[in-house]
Amino acid sequence: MYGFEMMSFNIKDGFLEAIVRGHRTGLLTVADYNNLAQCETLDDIKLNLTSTDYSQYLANEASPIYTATIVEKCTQKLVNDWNYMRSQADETLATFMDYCTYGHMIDNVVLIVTGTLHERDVQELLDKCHPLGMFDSIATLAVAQNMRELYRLVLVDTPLAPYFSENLTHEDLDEMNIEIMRNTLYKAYLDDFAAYCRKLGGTTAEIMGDLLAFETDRRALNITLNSIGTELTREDRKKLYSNFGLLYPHGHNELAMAEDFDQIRSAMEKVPAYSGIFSKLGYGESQMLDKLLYEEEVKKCVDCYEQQFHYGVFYAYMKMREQEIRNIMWISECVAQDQKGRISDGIVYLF
Amino acid sequence: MAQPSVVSQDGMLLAVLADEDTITGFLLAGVGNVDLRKKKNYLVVDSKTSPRAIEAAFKEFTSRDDIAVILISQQVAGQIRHIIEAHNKPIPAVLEIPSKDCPYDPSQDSLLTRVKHIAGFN
Amino acid sequence: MSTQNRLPVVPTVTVLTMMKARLVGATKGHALLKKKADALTMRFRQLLKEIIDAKENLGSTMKGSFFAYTEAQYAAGDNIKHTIMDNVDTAVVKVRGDLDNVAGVKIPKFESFVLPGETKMDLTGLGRGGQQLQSCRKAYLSAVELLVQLANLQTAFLTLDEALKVTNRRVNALENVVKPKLENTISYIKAELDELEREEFFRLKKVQKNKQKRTAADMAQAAQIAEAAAANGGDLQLPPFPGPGVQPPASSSLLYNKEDDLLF
Amino acid sequence: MADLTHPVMWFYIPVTIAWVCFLISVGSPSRFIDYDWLWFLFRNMSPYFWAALGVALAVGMSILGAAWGIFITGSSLVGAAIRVPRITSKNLISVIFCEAVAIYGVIVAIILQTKIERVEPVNGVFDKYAMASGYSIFGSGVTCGFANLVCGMCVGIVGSSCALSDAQNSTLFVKILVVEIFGSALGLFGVIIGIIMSGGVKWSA
Repeated sequence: MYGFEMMSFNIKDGFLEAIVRGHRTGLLTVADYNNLAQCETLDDIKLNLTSTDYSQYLANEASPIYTATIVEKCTQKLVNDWNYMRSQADETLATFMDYCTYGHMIDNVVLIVTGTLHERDVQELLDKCHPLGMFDSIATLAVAQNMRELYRLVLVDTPLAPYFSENLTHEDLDEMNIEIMRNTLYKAYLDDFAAYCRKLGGTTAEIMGDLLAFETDRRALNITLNSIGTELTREDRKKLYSNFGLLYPHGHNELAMAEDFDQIRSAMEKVPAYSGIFSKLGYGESQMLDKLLYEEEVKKCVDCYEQQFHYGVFYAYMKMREQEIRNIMWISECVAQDQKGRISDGIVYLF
Repeated sequence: MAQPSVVSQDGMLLAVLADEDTITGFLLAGVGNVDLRKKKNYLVVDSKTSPRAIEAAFKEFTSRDDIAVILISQQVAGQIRHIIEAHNKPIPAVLEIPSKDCPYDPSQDSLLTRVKHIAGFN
Repeated sequence: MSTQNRLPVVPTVTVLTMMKARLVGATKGHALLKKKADALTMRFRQLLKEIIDAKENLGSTMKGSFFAYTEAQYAAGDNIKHTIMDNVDTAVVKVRGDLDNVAGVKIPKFESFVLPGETKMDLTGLGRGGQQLQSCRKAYLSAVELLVQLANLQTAFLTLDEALKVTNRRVNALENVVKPKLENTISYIKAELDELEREEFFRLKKVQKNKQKRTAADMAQAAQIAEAAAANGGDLQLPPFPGPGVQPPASSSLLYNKEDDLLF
Repeated sequence: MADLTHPVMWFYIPVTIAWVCFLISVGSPSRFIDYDWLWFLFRNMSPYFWAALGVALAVGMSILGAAWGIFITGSSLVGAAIRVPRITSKNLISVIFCEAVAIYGVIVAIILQTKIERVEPVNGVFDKYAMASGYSIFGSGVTCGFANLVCGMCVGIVGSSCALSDAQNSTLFVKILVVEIFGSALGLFGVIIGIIMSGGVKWSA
């Protein structure tokens, strides 16, 4: 019943939608980035950032400030905003928001699992976890003594249980390369998220379908690109692709067979949405690709704010904020390392 | 004359004492080594690490016979300058590297000042 | 003066020969050591230049590596460092040692090498940023290579510095202590011997004088006897005696006396 | 396929069921629809029932629409105003537009209510004037009520967008306000027609 969420959406989610749009106005603009790019020291950057939404997070930082501190504080801002909205959210929206953070949760669980394998200190591991991917019982994972126990705990205590139980056995925890495990989980997660969005229906399904299709296609592209020349076989590679997206299924077959960048390129260019991205790239170069993909993602996220009454704005806000933090990190690193000539290479502007 | 100790043929390690980001890069290159007793050949120094701990780690690295080169970031080296000055054995070679947060400052390097002194003096 | 800066020896001709041999040895050793010191200094100078170059170079190389890491972090996310930290197993980059010989000084020489085979890191960043991670890895590998090179130079520098110091000390010791001492000893012995000789000469002269006196006395006596005899017979003709201050004839000089215990 | 849990379905499903039941069960069993019986049924309904129903629908539906609209606008407005407080007073105009819809309903209801006069049925049957008046008032109430219901929702949705856009870019406010004014004019059409319809009410000859 497309269009009727106009009448019913605001019943539960109007307030939060307005809030998230408010946060979106707080994202740095081109002018802000231009100011930041003029900075000479990290303190200048801090000073510039205090005139933005980050003011209260950075104002009290003592003076020799490091990139890591800036990034940490900016992330804190995102996390606080997110948790505030999450605690206000109605059940469907709350589930949706949880789905958005599962990506980080997968990273955290993988981190804890590997950390436990190497017998690291629990507290140290917890400090390293991404705050968006935290859940109440994450610390219990670290008490596991052996693989079998860990697997059982993962199944009991994490929201990711279905992804584990459907895709991995406890032997896998022991033997599988940690990166393959991570990507297997991520694939299961994206499939599940997409199914949930389809179930929500309406504008949300339409917009999230678009965003998630891009996300999964980007993953497929990256996995292919990064697995060329490694031990990963074609079959294994194909298993890591999600079961939806613009490339599914024929593009995936082609990607799975690809052995160099030009083959990937020809597979991707068959999809009109991506041919534009690749046409910006010269033949044979793949370094710029990441930035172009980030740009495309931000563009999609900004576009999704053109529509009202859907959940995509929350997902888009998270993605854009993360991109912004990446931008800030890039700028501060460039300034700290005296590489100012390269600042513009890493910033993805909002427009 | 200090007799150089015999260098083992099956490869020796590099040890790193630096901040997290610098170390991560070296670990990525494959410098890191954790042996069976969980002894690492690197020490991550952050604001919470005391000079005493750095000192201990440095002494341990210099006394280990499977380490040929110790890389130490200038920032860290600044904290234990006196020990580095005191270290005069050719093996392990102690090398000061710039760290990510502060650019390389040649005037801080104790070896380089010595070299420059000799070069300028002669 | 000579008593302090010379060897306590008995000034005899044998010792003098010995000392002279030692002086020749010391001079030769000094020349050799000087040559070695020059060789070392040359190498050392070269090294200094290389170290300074390499150290300045290090700044830019490390900067490049750090930036490559920043790029990787940008593409792969902040969490990637924990993944890398947790994946540390055994080192694949190691240092092989060797000895280099410069003018007899053994200098340890390092060479970094990468153990062949797949590493666990290969699949890191599979989902995103893997490429940047690989390029970062390459950047750091080249940095490690440079660092090991620098370590080489540095060790060589330290060893050579030490060796050079020792050699220079020896050269200086030979030049300023041993050789003067030997020379002093030799000149002392020579002086002593001269002294001895002069004493001998004087003694000989004294003896000769006494001898001549006695001869003159004898002659006078004989003349008297002869005069007496001439007066008596007049058959004996003697040259007139010049008197007591007159030199003995050249044939009677010490120089023409072959005496066994005199050296010259 | 349409989602059965969707709120719109909650409206369609009962209506369909009721209609089917009505079609099947009304009248004699021999005929599917017994028009004689229906005529009898409607002739015997009191015009006061229709008049009262019209008044009730006029005010009830209008207020439902207004409330819905205020609520759609309000929740967005409150959320957006957290970050950009300047929009609150300006965007109260959207709330006032919605409120106006309720006032239309109340006005029409009052007008309709004043039209109701007292007539006695003859032999238990009201004459045609009374019947026509009853239907007129009912029709006028339904016209006004539903027009205002939809108008209220329309103004509410546009008002919500208006609040959000104003928060992003204050120049958009006036532009969206124009749209909103046209939306709120829809309610007036219902009111006008309602008043005209009720104008011809005449309870007795």
